[in-house]
Amino acid sequence: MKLLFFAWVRQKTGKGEEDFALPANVATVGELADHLRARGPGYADAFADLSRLRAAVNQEHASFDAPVNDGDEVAFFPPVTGG
Amino acid sequence: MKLLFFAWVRQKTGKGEEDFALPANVATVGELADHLRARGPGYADAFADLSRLRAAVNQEHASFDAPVNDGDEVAFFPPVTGG
Amino acid sequence: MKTRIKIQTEPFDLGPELEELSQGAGALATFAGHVRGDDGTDTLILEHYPGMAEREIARHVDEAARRWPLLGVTVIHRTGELKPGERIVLVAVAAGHRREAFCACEFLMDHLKTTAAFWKQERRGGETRWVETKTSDDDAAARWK
Amino acid sequence: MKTRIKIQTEPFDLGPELEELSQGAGALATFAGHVRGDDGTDTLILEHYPGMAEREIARHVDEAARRWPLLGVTVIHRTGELKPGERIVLVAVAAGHRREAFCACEFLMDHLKTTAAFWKQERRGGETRWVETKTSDDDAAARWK
Repeated sequence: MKLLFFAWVRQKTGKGEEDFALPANVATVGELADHLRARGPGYADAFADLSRLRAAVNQEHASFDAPVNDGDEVAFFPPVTGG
Repeated sequence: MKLLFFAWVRQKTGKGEEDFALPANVATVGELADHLRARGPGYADAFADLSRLRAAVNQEHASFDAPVNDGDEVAFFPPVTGG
Repeated sequence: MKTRIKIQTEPFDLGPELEELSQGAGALATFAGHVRGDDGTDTLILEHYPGMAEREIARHVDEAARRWPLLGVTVIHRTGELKPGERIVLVAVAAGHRREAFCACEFLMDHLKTTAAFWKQERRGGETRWVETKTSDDDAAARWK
Repeated sequence: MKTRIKIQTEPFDLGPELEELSQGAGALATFAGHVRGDDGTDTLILEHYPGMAEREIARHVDEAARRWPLLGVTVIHRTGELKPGERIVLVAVAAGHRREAFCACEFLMDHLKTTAAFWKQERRGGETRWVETKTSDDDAAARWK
């Protein structure tokens, strides 16, 4: 799958985009966030408080309950501030 | 005083503007309209139905009860259709 | 506040008017009205009360500026003979934020339609008739009361 | 309906965009947003999610066209580094009548603020911070529900 990080999530994780093999025990956006949090200090910081994060699956806003599959494009970012 | 007519009021009276000596017995916009109606067929037609007319005194929308004085600029016209 | 009110027979372009007004403003809301040809109208003829039309518009601009914090307003209204597709009116409002710019722009358009001293004639296949007031325009203006 | 959605780093002028969109439309309502400098911001840095940002905007344009009869919509959003006074966003809506043009324009701006995948940083005297979501923007979008 493809992981994307934007705004301060990108800054904290230190990367904007990566190819990622979905672990077998990760079935939802929330489980993916939990998994990423354990990857190291930058990720721990970025994913510390999920209430401050939003996610998209295949470029559609998605809740943390939404399912993820290998092959999906999953993005994490703060609430948007466009316009 | 100065009289001004716009839109179909101008067409029916046959003039857009005239200098006019206010008769002594005319004190309001409505009385002025009544007076003008008696001036001839074009005026009779233009002022036949006051509910279809609007007026302004000195370039401000005015009701038919509004007072008129010599020296005023009084205009008669149909409801506006700008924009 | 920068106020610019023009009644003119000449056509005008949006670019120069809007670029200047938007200088220094966070938000610019604009409305441009054009002659519609879908009802078979081939010419629209606009007449106004010189002096009073400008005063009425200026009064509505003042009222809008009392209701919302505005930075600038431009109103341009054409008169004379206009063909389908030609621009009749522009109302542009510069403000700090979008909500007040939108509100003031709609407020001004609604009042322009119902109280500014303009009258329209439509020419269609050689026949000319005066356009009558629309109840929907009165209703639109009444919602600001 | 003519739909035109562009996300770009280059500045853009209002004139050419609006003149083209207004062709054949009775009503054109537009909103342009500019970087404000009154809070001491010296640079605004915009980032977006390429692909998703365009899709979100397109979805809102479709929803607006379902709600109101529209003739055309143009949305241009800049990204990258912008200075005070520079234009960030343009939403322009062409329709037959003013009410639907205004409604759709406000609807699109409100949703652009709350759901399109853009993020802003403000740089002020050497310090850079991420702009947080405004409750007032969420409230503005919620009124269309």
